[in-house]
Amino acid sequence: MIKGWKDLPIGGVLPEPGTSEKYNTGEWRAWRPVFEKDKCVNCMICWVFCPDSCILVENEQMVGVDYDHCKGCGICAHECPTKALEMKPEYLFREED
Amino acid sequence: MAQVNASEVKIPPLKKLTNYPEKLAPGHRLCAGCGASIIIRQMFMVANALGYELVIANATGCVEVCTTIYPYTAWRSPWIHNAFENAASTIAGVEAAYKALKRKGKLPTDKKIKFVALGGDGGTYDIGFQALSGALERGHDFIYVCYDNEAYMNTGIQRSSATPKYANTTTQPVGKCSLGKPQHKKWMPEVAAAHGIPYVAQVSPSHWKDFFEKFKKALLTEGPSYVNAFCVCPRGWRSKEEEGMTIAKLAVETNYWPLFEVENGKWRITHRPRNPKPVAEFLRKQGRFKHLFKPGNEDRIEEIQREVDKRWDWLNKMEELTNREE
Amino acid sequence: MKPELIKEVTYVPYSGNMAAAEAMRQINPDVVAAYPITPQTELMQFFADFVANGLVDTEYIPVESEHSAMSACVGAAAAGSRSMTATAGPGLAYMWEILGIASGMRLPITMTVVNRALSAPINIHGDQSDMMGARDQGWIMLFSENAEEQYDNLIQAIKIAEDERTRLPVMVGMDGFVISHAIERVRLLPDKAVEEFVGEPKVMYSLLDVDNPVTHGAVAMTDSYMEFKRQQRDAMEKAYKVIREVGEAFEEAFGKRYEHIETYKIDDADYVLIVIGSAAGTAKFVIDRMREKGDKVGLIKIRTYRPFPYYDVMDAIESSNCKAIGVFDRAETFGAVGGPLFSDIAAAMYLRGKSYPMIDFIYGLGGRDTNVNHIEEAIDKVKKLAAGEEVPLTNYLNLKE
Amino acid sequence: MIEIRWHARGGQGAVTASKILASAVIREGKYAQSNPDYGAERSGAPLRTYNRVSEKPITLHCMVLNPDIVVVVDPTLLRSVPILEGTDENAVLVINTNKSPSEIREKLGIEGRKIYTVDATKIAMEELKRPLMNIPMLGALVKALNGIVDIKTVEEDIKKTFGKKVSEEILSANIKALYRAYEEVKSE
Repeated sequence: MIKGWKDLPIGGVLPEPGTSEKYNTGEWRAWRPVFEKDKCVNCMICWVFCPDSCILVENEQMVGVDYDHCKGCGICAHECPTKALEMKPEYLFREED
Repeated sequence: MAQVNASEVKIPPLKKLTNYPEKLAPGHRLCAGCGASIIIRQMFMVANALGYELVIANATGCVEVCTTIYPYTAWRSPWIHNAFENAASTIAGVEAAYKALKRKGKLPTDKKIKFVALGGDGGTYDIGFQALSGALERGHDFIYVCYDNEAYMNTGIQRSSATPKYANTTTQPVGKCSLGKPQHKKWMPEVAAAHGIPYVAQVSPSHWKDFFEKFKKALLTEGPSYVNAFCVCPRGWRSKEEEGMTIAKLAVETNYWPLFEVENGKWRITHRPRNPKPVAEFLRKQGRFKHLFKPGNEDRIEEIQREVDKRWDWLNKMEELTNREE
Repeated sequence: MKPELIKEVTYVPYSGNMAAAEAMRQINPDVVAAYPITPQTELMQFFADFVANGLVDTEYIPVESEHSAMSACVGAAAAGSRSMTATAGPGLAYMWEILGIASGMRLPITMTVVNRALSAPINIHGDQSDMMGARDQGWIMLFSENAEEQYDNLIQAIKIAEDERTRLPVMVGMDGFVISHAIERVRLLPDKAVEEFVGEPKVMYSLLDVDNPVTHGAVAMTDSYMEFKRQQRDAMEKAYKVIREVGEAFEEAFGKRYEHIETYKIDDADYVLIVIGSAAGTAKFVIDRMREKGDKVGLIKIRTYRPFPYYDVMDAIESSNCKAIGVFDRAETFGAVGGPLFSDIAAAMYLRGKSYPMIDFIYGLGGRDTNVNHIEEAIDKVKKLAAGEEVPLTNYLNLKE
Repeated sequence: MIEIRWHARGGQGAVTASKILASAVIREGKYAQSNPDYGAERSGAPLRTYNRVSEKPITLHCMVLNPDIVVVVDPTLLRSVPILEGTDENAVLVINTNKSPSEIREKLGIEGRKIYTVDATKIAMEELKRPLMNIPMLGALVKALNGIVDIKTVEEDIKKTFGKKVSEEILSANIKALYRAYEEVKSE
């Protein structure tokens, strides 16, 4: 994945922004925040507190969680005033390899 | 640029802020429940709303290490890491370059750019203290943001001068002859304020409205600002990941982490808990203070309470003193 | 815009510090961050005076330490600006951590080092242990014999550092006091000519290009760190060529030749001295005198110390009639054979599969005077060595026994 | 090449005078050096500073060991420092004293060597109202240099060196002191 020394930009510069998106930290998750749209009032408390930029919002509406990157800390569910997010064990959702 | 009246600049409601791009991309490798990335995201929320581009110099530490593991970067803003102790002098160089190049007409003039130095408490209170003090004294146009998680977390929970008394750390651990760190925490924002800089604030991401207002003021301030941000560290504090913001709220509501600002020499407490809770409620949530709750150590908790009260009183006096009508 | 002060080639009575400051004025860097330290202090005072009187467009940061001076230069260079600083001895030592960062991040920073001894005991005078101590930090290193060379080298350093093939920081050393504080005749170039020679800096990966945000100084783990070090080796190898090209361009523009090494009466020399810095000048004087007596002594002066000009040195030695070599080191390498230059010359011989008799002279530490008599004494030892007599490998000059 | 060694005390301006001499020589298209022997001493401590003057480029970068000319700025140094060190019989001494060259020769027991004396202290007190003997001693030295550098060039250099730093009055007092010493210096 990392190129040979002749092909890397000099000095360890990363010229392209936000490439960490390609790195899947969702793998780390033991608990999964499950979103129930019906209970959500779009207060965006989950969004303002998420440490991993994983609350998906479209047109000012909370639409779900970025499971590719969510590490399952549970802050969103813990702080949600309407219990629209609930933490459930990850194994319930992952297929066995 | 003329000084802008901060009260005239309104930050839109949260919903509106979701329309701006995330400048801290997901996929960084900070711990689950890390407070630092919440602080950084909230900084960007304000900068986005006000149309500022942030150029960031990051001290060595958790954030630096976890956001830029080659060949990945979580940053969608210009970002530089130089060393542990020199975020303030690095950003001073960047800011100087900006001034010089702008004066020479080599940069576009339509961009609103603000320079931010970002460091943990180790890189701020301790090893970066000299560079920070120098940069504040010289008056560079920048914001220094310290995400204070009260120990060297990147390297495994070593004590810093930001570590509170009796916290358990790996370099001053609890043992038969030790109850953890023997000294109280340094009052860093007060030290920053003693430089006579235009703006100093202490914030907590749990109180995001207060955070937004203060970061807005820092953005609008010409010259140096210092922002001390409460940063939960579930791993270092041995606290529950999901309770990060709850603990942060408790830090504020117990007056352990008073929210205040110093604006052009005027001290102001920005949030007064109606009935401050005992500090024990804040301490109890964290494994680093577990030993204090064993029988016989009650007076130690009282001692921490007295330190909290002392600082709170001191801040109240400063507020009174600096706002008195002559 | 800064005014044009010097319109034609001018000869002036300048100290090394004045010459270096004048070069900085003419280069007109975007950012200068510096901290005063003897014997560099005067240099920064001259430059601060230029700033105070609008003779440069520079953003000048009077930092609180050398560590911050180099840190700010790193920030400024990453922001796409041309940044410079200057220091000496302990100041360079205090910068040490950031030296490797500047070169590792491939930032073309240019710095004068007024060579000074390192503590302890504390000593403010000239020797080269500061730069020798920093020699593995990935900086291109040039040394000057006198004030005019410092001026010329500094102007060339900008082009060397900023070349796309190098993108490496450059430090240019001159001996403390003996050069920095002594007045000599210095040839100054016109402001315009210097401006044209150094040209506009080529901006790469600027932090100030907010539309194309870049990350500088990322973590490189075990899977990529070595690749970046390999790149630095490559850049340093290319710097050898770049320095030569810039030297040629300088000669074309201003008529004075600069090469990696300078030789003096080497062609028929039986005895070869190898010297860095101001003592090379004294050695030239002694060589003239020795030749009057019939002793054929020649000199190799090292201008480029990193990248080390192994082949130039060996070509020069082999072009002579060399019977023995005396290497002069103005720095110690405790626990190694001879001084740092001695090791480099030994490596150069190895590369050619040659083995000339060679001894080392440690001289001038902490500003200890090295005069005509001491160099004559050294040449006597080299002659003895050539004659097959036993001479110690490492010799201290002008030492109280 | 002529090598010069100055003896003075810190604060008497000898380093400045030696710089002005080098500067003037260089302005005339010749070569010169001025290299102070800096220590950690402060005002009042004995110091040495050196000049080299030549028609040809100078490459020597070391202290002056065998001066052709020795300048003694402060008469109280005559006995306390070895002013004759490294000199031979052909050396020239330029001494600040109210005595004549022969009186000094006798007093110090100096053999050979050409001696110039000038009462630089008196000139300084009269012209500058302060014991700043550097410029008068420079005037005397220029005479001893016997045409190597023109006194007018030295005057120009003093103006250039002091021009912005001192008042017109002090500047002209210095120039006057320079010329007085140049005229009043006696030799044998």
